[in-house]
Amino acid sequence: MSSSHSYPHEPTGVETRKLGMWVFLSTEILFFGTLITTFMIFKGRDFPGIKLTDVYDIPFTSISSFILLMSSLTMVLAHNALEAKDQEKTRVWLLATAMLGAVFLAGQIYEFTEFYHKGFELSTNIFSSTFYVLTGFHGLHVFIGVVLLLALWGIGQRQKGLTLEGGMNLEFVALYWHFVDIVWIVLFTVVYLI
Amino acid sequence: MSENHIDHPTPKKYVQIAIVLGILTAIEIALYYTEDIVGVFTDPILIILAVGKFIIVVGWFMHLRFENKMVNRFFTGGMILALVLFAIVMIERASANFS
Amino acid sequence: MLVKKIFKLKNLRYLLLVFLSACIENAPLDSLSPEGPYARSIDELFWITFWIAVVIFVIVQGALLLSVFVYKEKPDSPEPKQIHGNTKLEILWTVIPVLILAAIAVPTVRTIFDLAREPENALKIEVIGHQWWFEYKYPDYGITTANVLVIPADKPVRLEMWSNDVLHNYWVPKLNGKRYLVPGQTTYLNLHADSPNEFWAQCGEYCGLSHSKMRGRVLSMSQSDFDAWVKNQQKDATAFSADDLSLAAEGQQVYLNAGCTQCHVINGVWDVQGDRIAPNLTHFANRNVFAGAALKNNPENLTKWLANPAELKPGTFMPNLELTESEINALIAYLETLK
Amino acid sequence: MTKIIEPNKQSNIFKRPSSETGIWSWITTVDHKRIGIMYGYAAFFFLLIGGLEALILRIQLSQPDNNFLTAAEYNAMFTMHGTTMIFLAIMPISAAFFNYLLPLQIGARDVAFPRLNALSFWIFIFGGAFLYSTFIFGTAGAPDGGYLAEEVGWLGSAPNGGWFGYQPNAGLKYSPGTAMDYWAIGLQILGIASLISAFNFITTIINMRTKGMRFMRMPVFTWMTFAVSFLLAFSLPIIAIALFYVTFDRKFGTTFFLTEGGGDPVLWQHLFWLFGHPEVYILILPAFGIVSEVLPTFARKPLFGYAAIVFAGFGIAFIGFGVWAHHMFASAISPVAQAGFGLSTMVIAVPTGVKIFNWLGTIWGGKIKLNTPMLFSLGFIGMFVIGGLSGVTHSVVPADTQQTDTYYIVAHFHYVLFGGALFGIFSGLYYWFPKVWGKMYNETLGKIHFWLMLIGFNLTFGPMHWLGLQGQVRRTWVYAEETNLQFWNIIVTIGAFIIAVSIIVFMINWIFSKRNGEKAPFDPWDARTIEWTIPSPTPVWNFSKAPEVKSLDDFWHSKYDEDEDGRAVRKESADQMLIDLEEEGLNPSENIVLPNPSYFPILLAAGLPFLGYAVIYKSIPLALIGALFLLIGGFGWGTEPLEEEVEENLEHE
Ligand code: HEA
Ligand code: HEA
Ligand code: HEC
Ligand code: CUA
Ligand SMILES: [Cu+2]
Repeated sequence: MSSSHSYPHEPTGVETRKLGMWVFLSTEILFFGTLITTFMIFKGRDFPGIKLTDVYDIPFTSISSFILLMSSLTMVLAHNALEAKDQEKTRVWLLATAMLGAVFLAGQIYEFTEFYHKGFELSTNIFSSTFYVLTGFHGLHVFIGVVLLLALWGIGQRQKGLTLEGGMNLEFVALYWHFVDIVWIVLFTVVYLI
Repeated sequence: MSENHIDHPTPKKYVQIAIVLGILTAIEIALYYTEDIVGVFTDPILIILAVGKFIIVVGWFMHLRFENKMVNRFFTGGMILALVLFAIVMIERASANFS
Repeated sequence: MLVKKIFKLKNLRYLLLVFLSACIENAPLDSLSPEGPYARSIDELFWITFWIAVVIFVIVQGALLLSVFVYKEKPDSPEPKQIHGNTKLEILWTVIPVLILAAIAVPTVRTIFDLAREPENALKIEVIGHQWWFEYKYPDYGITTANVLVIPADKPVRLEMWSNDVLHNYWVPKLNGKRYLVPGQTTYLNLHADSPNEFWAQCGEYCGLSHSKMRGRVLSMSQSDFDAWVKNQQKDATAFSADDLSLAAEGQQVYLNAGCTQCHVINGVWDVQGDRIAPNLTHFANRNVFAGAALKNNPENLTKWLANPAELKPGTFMPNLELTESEINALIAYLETLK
Repeated sequence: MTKIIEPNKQSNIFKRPSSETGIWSWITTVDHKRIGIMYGYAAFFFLLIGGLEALILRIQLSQPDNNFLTAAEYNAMFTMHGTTMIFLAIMPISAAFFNYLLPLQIGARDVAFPRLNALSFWIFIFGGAFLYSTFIFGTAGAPDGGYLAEEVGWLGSAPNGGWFGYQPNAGLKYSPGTAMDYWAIGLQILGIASLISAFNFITTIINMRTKGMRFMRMPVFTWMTFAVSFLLAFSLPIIAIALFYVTFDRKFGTTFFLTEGGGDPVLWQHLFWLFGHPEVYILILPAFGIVSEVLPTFARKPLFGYAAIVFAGFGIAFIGFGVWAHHMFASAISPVAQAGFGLSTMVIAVPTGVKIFNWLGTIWGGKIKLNTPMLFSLGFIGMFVIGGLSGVTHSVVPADTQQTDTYYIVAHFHYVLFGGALFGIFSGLYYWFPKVWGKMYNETLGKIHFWLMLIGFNLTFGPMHWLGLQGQVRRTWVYAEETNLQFWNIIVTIGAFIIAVSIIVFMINWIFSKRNGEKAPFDPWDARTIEWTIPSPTPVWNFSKAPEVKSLDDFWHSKYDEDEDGRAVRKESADQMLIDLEEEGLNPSENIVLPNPSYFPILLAAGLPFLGYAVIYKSIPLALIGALFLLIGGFGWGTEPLEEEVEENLEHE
């Protein structure tokens, strides 16, 4: 062991960055929890004006939800490929994940513009405000995720390729990505289906 | 680094899980369109399905099942805390007297 | 014997009060001198808790000071024994506080529900919060008034409250605790005064620039006086005829022409009915205070008020209407006729 | 041979910062000790500002119907006083302690993410500066349709909605102008800083403990840091979202909290206090930790009931999440909710009591040295109990409906915040002074500070109990002469000035001792925890080699045995051991790698205020500037390794 390692790290055996990410995700629960709670509280109230159910396009949202769900699969496959030290496959799956995420985002932008044209604007009423802030906040997360994935893909192009150690590693981003996906699992049900 | 990486499932397993997730999603959408059939149970079933998908992704794709228990506790703790607190807020707000 | 008597808890309490109120003869917002059953039940609960807290306080501070005095480092003090803890003690000082708190919790919960219950045969009054004054409506009698709440003595009153703008908090310390006035939601508060008297009220919740000047009065009166008051309130103001040359009649003209009617209502003088953003002035002269009870109702204050309301109540919604001195005098003469 | 490895200076794209002294070395530092010191000074500066605001409040209140301030100025002053004290003074002072001490107490070289740590600090600085820039750029005025007799001066053009910004009063209609925007966005930025440090501390404690530092061997201060980080991590997200709503309401026409658009003002109260109550434990738990270090040291006894104190701390943190609505007893909540929250609030007294009694158990039977840190810790117990007990009288809901929104509440929270948190903090400042500066503070001045502060404090906040019960309402610019409150108000004002004098004494002591104080011995207090096994002032590399811990209070046990009575007996080898330790600490035998300084934390942080201004003034260019900062900072950060490349170089040697 080189001298610089004379400090013991990780008595728990969990890599520090990954641990940090888990802590971060735990607090994300509270972020989304607050948003969902607000949404639910107002969903149950009656207030005149245009409602969410007036603008929904469930088939469309179902497809984009499915796309996001599948991006979790490609993500985990990328992770798996990296564990198998297959750089090539890792990059392919990474790019696939980023693309699926981008498609989801495009879908969301389309959906927002559609709603907007139906007169459902951010400040139209409490339903529209809670809707846009909640799903928009999620969209922002997806966007950051796509950026991270592309950055990883870029790093992977360089000679040394990706590793599971150090730096902004794949596992770290993968956790984030899956989390963004599970949030949507909840949102899809709470916002659209119920 | 951590030795438990070894037990991770195979790609095949992951694809199977994804298929299950897809089927659950299909059931959800079907339920939405057939609300009259299941009636008052629609919403609870939808919620249970969502929770199921949630647990599958967290457990398998995020490997929480294989993770150190410190991490597990932290995440589940945050989850439970959020559920309890926000449930109270929702119930309290639902009982307000609006004029 | 005497010593024992002096040290009886009750006396001690009065001693404490005497000491504390050495410089205070009369504090109209005093929350420790209840004058009605609701406030009294709160007061009792408070004193129970207070004395329990005092006992705990004495024990803890006593132990603290004692340890310091006894175990202060002295030249010959030995090295202390290295004690790491004691499970029995831990259990003891967990369980005892739990018991004490349980003892406080029982009457607390009971009082919460007692105070919240709607009393039978209560007179209903609506309280509406405005920046920065309270409006009162008596739905049973068709009365709208402001600032001074008139209630029958020795009879429960049920207030139904909401706010027209921001949060306010209605508080008559001698009759009950506080309750918020919330826009869009209704809250309730019961009042009950033992006997005819005048009480102070104050807005508790910070509500903007003139929050400190959002005060009020509660006047409790005997049933017969109250009935008479109701009768009088239901009357319209008598309008002066156009050819009346008295100062008050001139004031009425100013009132009608200077723009006051945009915001104020005087029943019988201006035919527009319904709610306005400002206090109803029909029986203005009957109220001993005005402008959120921040000012005594006298010509001097009225002059200042009409000359520049914002000077007295920063942020107020009543504008400076640039009235001349003679217009003001006329208005005051008129307002004084509004009995 | 000592060799501190300087990692390669020309990293890929940007040149690494390389100065070791001077202002740049501080700006680019990622060393937890330097960051801690900067946190401390910045927070103390804000404490002075907040105190100055309090003095201005007190001058206004010294007479009934006073007009030293206008209403607008008064409202701005109390809002800024509360906000400053809580978010810019006490929280960051606690962060200063965490930063400086946490790695030392668990035997680590630094925190888990040193650059994130620097980022937190700079975000805090920019957040504070942003909030205070309201005095220059902010505007405030009468509500829509209202009138003011005079212009709002610069003093009044600060946020004026109270530190809990109740809606809708703090909304655009009733608080026009930009001042409340500064408040909402300023708190948002400050929240990000705290959230980041919470992640950092949690990971540090879980993953950076040295050999043998099991959880149940960690010093109590570390435990409390852990609990506070949990509280931060789980409560800040809630207020962050709520502040988003406020900003949206004010800037983009939404109606989350406005009845007119179907919103709900009471929801804001829930969201604020869901954060706000955990927040008050965020403020007090660090002090609990400090006191738990100071008492055993100066009583020369181990902490009584270590495990109980640790669990009680977590009990408080946990129950602290379930009591928020006790701030809403008079609000529009049902009697069932009142009863439920009243009971849960009472329960908090139990774990707190456990702590108090264990502290008493610690000093009981000890050999108590009454120096300044100890005096402050003892004062802490005495004063905190008063505040805690008045807290219990609030939990009696009907009684609280009389007390709420009066000075009785103001008395309660100053007893716990000042008599609790601040006394604990002063205790810690004196206690670790020798460790940080390598000098001793002046004991006489310290004692003068303590006694003046104790007297001033009680004169200030003691009578407030009475004033509140006599009907003086909070946040009132003037009170009527007929309410007969003037006498005690004058006393209160005098008390506040005595506190100010005591703080000046403290500052003189600090400045003088830091420059000319006696050189601190290696282990001045005969202390118990491992941060005292390293030389004072702490060398940049902390421990010259990773320590190994065999028990709780490891350092003490290496100095003392127990005789058959259980009394401590100094080992014969102790003196030599100390000499060896110092020698070793100053001359590490191994190569030491320190994390590199970096420009990027401050660059990244500098983007946030621009984004804030961009939202307030709806300006795209400002947003682009802010985004540019974030981009450069983020990119540089991502491509600049912390220390890995050096490690690799070493391995090839
Ligand atoms: C450091 C901060 C701090 C701490 C530690 C506390 C501690 C407590 N607080 Fe306090 N509180 C505030 C800061 C704090 N508070 C602030 C800032 C506000 C006002 C916010 C605002 O409106 O601006 C506030 C307001 C506040 C309210 C709302 C009042 C109102 O606005 O109407 C209530 C109500 O229940 C309350 C209760 C308590 C209780 C029960 C505790 C308990 O934790 C205290 C427990 C301690 C003890 C009880 C003493 C020691 C125990 C023993 C010796 C054991 C034996 C005791 C018994 C059996 C009783 N607090
Ligand atoms: C930790 C928190 C903390 C601390 C330490 C203090 C300290 C003080 N507070 Fe604080 N206070 C709050 C937190 C705190 N406060 C909060 C949260 C509120 C609620 C706000 C709201 O309602 O929204 C409040 C409200 C509040 C009010 C009620 C205002 C109102 O409701 O209208 C009052 C009134 O007296 C007051 C007084 C004081 C005083 C006199 C001090 C003194 O102890 C201050 C002592 C410090 C000094 C005197 C500084 C020394 C200054 C110098 C030596 C000058 C040198 C200066 C330079 C060189 C620049 N405070
Ligand atoms: C734009 C609205 C407006 C106009 C115009 C206006 N007022 Fe007012 N007035 C108010 C409001 C609002 C209050 C309550 C202010 C407060 O107490 O904070 C008030 C209060 C008063 C009061 C005290 C009432 C009470 O019982 O507290 C008097 C008297 C009064 N106005 C007289 C007048 C007269 C006379 C005029 C015309 C010359 C006038 N007002 C014009 C809005 C107006
Ligand atoms: Cu209304 Cu304060
Ligand atoms: Cu609280």
